[in-house]
Amino acid sequence: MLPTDETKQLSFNRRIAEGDLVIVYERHDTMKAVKVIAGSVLQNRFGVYKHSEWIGKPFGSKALSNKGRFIYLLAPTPELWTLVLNHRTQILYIADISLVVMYLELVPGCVVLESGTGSGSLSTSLARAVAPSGHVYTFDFHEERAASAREDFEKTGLSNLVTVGVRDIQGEGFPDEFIGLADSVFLDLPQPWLAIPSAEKMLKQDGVLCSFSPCIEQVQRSCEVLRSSFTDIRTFEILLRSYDVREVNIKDSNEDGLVVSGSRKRRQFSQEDAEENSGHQVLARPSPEARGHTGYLTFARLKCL
Amino acid sequence: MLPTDETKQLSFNRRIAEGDLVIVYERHDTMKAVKVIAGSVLQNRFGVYKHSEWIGKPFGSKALSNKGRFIYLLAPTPELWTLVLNHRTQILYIADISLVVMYLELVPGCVVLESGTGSGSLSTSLARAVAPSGHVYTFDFHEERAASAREDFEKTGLSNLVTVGVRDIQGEGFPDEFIGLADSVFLDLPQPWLAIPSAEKMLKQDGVLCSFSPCIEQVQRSCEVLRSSFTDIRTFEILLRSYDVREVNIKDSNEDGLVVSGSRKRRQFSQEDAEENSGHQVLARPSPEARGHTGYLTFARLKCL
Amino acid sequence: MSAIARDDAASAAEAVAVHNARVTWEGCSVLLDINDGDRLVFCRLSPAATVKIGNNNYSLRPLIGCPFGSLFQVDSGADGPFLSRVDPSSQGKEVPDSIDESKDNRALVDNNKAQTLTGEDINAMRSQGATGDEIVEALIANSATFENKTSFSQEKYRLKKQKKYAPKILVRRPFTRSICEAYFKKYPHRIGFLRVDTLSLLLSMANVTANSNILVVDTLSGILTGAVAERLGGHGHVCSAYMGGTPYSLDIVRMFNFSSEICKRIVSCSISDLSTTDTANSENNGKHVAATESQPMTLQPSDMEDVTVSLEKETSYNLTETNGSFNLKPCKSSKAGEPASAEVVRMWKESGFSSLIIGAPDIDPWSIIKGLLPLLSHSAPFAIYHQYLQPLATCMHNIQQEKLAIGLQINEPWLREFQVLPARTHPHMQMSAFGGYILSGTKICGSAG
Amino acid sequence: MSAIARDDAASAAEAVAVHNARVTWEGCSVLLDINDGDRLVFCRLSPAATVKIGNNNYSLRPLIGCPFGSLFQVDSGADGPFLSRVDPSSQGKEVPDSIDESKDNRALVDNNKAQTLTGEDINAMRSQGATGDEIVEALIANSATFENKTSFSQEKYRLKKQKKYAPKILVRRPFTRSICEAYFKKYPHRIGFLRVDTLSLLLSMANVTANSNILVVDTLSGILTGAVAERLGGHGHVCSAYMGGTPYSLDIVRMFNFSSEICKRIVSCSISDLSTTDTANSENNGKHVAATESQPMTLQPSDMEDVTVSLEKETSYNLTETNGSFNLKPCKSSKAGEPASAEVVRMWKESGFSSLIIGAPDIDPWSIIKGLLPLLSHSAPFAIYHQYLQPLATCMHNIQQEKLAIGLQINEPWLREFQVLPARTHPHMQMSAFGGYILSGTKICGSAG
Repeated sequence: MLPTDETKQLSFNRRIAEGDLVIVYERHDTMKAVKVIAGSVLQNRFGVYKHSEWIGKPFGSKALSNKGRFIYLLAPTPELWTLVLNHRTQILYIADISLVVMYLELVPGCVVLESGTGSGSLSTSLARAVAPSGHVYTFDFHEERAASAREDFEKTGLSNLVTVGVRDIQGEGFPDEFIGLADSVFLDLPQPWLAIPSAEKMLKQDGVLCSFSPCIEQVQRSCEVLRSSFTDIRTFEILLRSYDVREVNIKDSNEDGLVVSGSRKRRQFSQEDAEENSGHQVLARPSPEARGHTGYLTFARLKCL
Repeated sequence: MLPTDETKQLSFNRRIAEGDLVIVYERHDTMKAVKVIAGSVLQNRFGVYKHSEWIGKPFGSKALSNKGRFIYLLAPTPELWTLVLNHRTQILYIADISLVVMYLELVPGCVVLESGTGSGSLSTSLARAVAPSGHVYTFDFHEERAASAREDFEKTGLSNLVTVGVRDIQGEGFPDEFIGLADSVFLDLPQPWLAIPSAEKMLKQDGVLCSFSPCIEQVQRSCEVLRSSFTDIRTFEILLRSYDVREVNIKDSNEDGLVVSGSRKRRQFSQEDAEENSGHQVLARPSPEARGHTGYLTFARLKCL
Repeated sequence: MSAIARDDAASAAEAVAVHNARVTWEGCSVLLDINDGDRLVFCRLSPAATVKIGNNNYSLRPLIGCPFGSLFQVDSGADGPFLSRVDPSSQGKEVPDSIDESKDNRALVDNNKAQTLTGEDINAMRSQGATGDEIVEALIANSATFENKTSFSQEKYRLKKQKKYAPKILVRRPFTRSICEAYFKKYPHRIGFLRVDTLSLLLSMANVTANSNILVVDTLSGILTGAVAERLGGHGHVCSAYMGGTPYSLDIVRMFNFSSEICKRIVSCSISDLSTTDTANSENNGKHVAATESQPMTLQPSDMEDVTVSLEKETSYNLTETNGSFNLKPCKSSKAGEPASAEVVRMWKESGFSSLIIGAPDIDPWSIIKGLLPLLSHSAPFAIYHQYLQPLATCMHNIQQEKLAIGLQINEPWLREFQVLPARTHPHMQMSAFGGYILSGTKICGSAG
Repeated sequence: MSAIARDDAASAAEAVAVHNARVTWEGCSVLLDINDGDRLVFCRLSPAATVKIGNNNYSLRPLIGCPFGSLFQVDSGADGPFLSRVDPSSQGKEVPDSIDESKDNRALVDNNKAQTLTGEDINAMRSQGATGDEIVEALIANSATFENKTSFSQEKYRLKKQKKYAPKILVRRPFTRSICEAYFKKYPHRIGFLRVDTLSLLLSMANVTANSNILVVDTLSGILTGAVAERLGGHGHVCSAYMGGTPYSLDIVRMFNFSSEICKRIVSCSISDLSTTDTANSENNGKHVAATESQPMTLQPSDMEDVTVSLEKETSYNLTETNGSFNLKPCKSSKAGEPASAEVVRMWKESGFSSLIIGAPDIDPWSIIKGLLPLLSHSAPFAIYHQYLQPLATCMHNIQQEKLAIGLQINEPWLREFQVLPARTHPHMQMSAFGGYILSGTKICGSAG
């Protein structure tokens, strides 16, 4: 997924090849990750697509089904991956992810610790930020979840940047070998306050911790614990509002009905009048339904000694 | 302020008279309530305005200062009053007020209890909603605050609709004479949970209580207490975003620089080019700074027996 | 103030008896909230009226004379299941007090084998007169996994079964609050996506209060007109102005329990009739309109409106049209929306309207308001609702350029609801992200006045 | 994984030493946060550099070699007051643990008589070598009203006095996060009101990562360019494209501590040079641009930038311009923004850019992007920041009509900060209500490619 491997870099000359991961785009809300295998096919409600026909095409191309319906074949990015990955847990989305990466001050070469791994949605973006020389060490309590995450990082080509461990971070803390080596720590745990003392030990001075929690009580307890060794403690919430763009017909009101005062002449208002005075405009308005809450993001910086 | 008195109703023929309360409008953020007294003057940075020149003008007229600068003389409304009243406490603004009036299901004739009175910002809107036959009984702990509020209701002509009492509602509860008579109760108290058992006794069945609190801990404690005798417990937060409208110059990019490919001819990009290609458009964008929080509004409905 | 206060309060309470009634009556309109908002049904109570829940039709007769806010459940009787009022004292807490952190759901496998009670067993219980609550308890007792669930999951399980086997029907008072919320949930397009907080702002910004004359342009099925009429309480008028020859639908006004006194104050008038300066002519016009219109909108069919709402997106919503109940008297709302009398039109022309609210999302706001501002009294406030920002921005700019009003503002309310539960407090995970925009201002006394 | 993990981590940590340095050095850029955000000052550390706080100039020499995140205070020495590092172990709790609900401020009258210590007394203490903290304690001891205040008010009083008499200076690392926040607070117009969360979204949406070639149109003083360069870490290129003959200012890039390796990867190029299909010509063009431009923008004056911020609206902000310190070596950023070499331009033309970010609020987005999309590789993502919705809506519509890209979305981030304190948790009472809009999408492979 990342251009660390030069042959995978986007380019006018880059062609889809056997073994590539492609994002099959039907609509903005219907996408799927597919590994290209010459003999394989993709089947959806629009028909059957042969992988062999995809090979050799540039990324971003259309592909046709046997019924003539088309999809687009996109190069994977962490953003697209977040939309297609298997949800093993509640995942983080682009707004939270982007703020986390920015506030954790991640740059190439950083070492970052994460728990839990969950569905690996954030890990992918963490890896992108610390590539090519940094590393993400991510831990999950669940053996199977960790295994699935490892498979995913293999599939997306990130396994050289992300190491998945199985560990109960709330109970045991992070492994001692990371003491003082972490530039940043990210916690997404039901009782984050239990893991904070360990996170503190892992961080370099002035390193940043982030804790993601859906409930305010979790934030309250975490902040209480943070105040002893951390500074610059800040809690945020971020939402993303999306807008629908469409060509709308906002009619001019019937001038007759409005303006001709005192005159006895009056035409019946008809649909035709409306059309006559109408103006089609391209307008945007917020989408009516949205994610109302994901979680609170609490950031804190380790005090310098 | 309210059209209960027919002579005070807005009309094309209504003229400003001695003793009227007018809202002097300089700009949308510079307004002032003034009582018209024939011999009096208003002085501001734009000069001196004689009240005597206002008398006989329609509301909504311009008035000129001795320096020729003008202001507008508006008829008072609860919304304008909220913008000009003396802040004796943190006040409620239009968004919270409107939601409270709607969710308390106030209609003409209702009896509503309120504590604390504060600066009387909400009381004014409660009175508007229950006029002409209903009544607002509002209580404040502070003797002086209650007295100032009474003066204000006198000034705005609402004293026949609002009665101000001095009482520690958290400590003593509402007076027993209102038991079972209140259509709605509004609480804006530091420890609202202390007043909820009394509010419960005052309400008619299916009557609605609202508690306004800035901190989530107050909401948490109130909700715990509410759950025993109330139903339909709902907590909201409402903010108002305002938009700035202006004529903006969004330049078309310099077509030369963008499109002429392969050509050796290239003009220097200059300011004139930009002006030439420019389009002045009327556009709106959110005002950058806003009130980020006022308080949480918790509504609850008394269970029916 | 005690003695006087008591008298005042008591007499005030009496005066508002009908408009603010707290007990249902035969012929009154109610909003049935089935299973905590899953379904929302407007109906008019009569001995013959019924509501369909699941596969059964239930008579609404038991609902007549109960307090608004009463809760009903399904009981089994000799003549089959019927609606019976839940004893409020038996109502338990709505939610568990704390989460049990020690258990989690890892060990649970959710397959159908966890439940040993079959559909046939349940039907048998039913025919033997078991109540819904008893069936739910039996289901829990026969669940192999229930005991191992966290208390949070147990509660979820109970609620799911309760909704299916022991539905609860809450009798809500049809007030602007509940009506607007019901439509916003189920048929937002009918009310132009007008959210209840936005509506509340329109009413404030237009200074709606008793003894006013409020001009509205309401293409939102009458929600605006109804909300204004509720606030007027029969004092003053709301005039639903329309362009062309046909008044806009006021369907939603029928959902309110308006007395005839209030209905009489809801009138329609064409904008051209309001705009003619010749009052003698306008008198004729008023009659002319009344004569040429087929029917005021309020006499249309659709007597019971089923605003079925489900949290699952997939569920199909079907509008139940039940006949018979609505035409029973007292159908007080039938007079709402009649043509404005010549007398009242003349009064408006002489005095001007107290304020103006426009809710007409398909029409360019500037093209409407430029003709209506002259009809407002000096210093009258106005508020325009719209779903798009750009037309309001242009409208505001034009009003400014022509110096017709001051205090112009475009606002957008942002409303958020919270879950407040011990250790689980957070904003709702889904929200209505958009309540529309409002342009408001105050008309000034200029050349246009 | 323990042993290997440790080695990996250690070597990774070494590799990033300069870019991710955690200790200041002579010549490095720092962001001084004075009194918890009241003032924000960028400066370059040198033995000669000073910062003015109150009426005194303080040498920045003590700051050289301290960890980022260190806190400094004013101490009195033989040669007058100087900055000295606060012992972290002595730092107290930031806030009181609970509110004292039993006291209130009713009895307090706030007049000047409450304080018996005069200005002269304080000056006398100062000249006798009293520390700021000692002066604050003396002020509290001599306050007639302090004891009667609630603990919350006591804390407020202490804080106010502390800011005046015992200012605290926090040495912040100039990273995209802190730089963007500082400009947004003090000079939002310089960065086109680009909020830090919006910037973070642009970087995600444009898939910015090492080994990429990112095209930016950055009229936001270089904040975009700098943020991209920080993420690239010296691997790949960021190309700041400009219209006409003059590159856009990259002033803000100087605020970062970029190594020369990173600076070399920040280049400028005119859009016309990128758009020519004749690569032979473009080589000349590249040189031509370099020759005709007076200076890359990065060599402008204004070496120390005082982003003074105060919570009181009334305070006037003045930009302190201090000379002398910035021209001292090693001024590593000076190479940032040089003209793109012919070689790299040819590479971009052959391969296409990895992605595109546009931050040019004064220019119509469609008029820019229609010319730039062909320069992007197939399937490359792009993101456009703008302050107005309507131009982005039109742009999105046009891109759709011409089938240039898919996955088009207009988003607006909504960011809220909270006060989390015992019994006093709530969102901040003031918020930035607007972070701008973003149009994003993915270029598809069509006729235009």
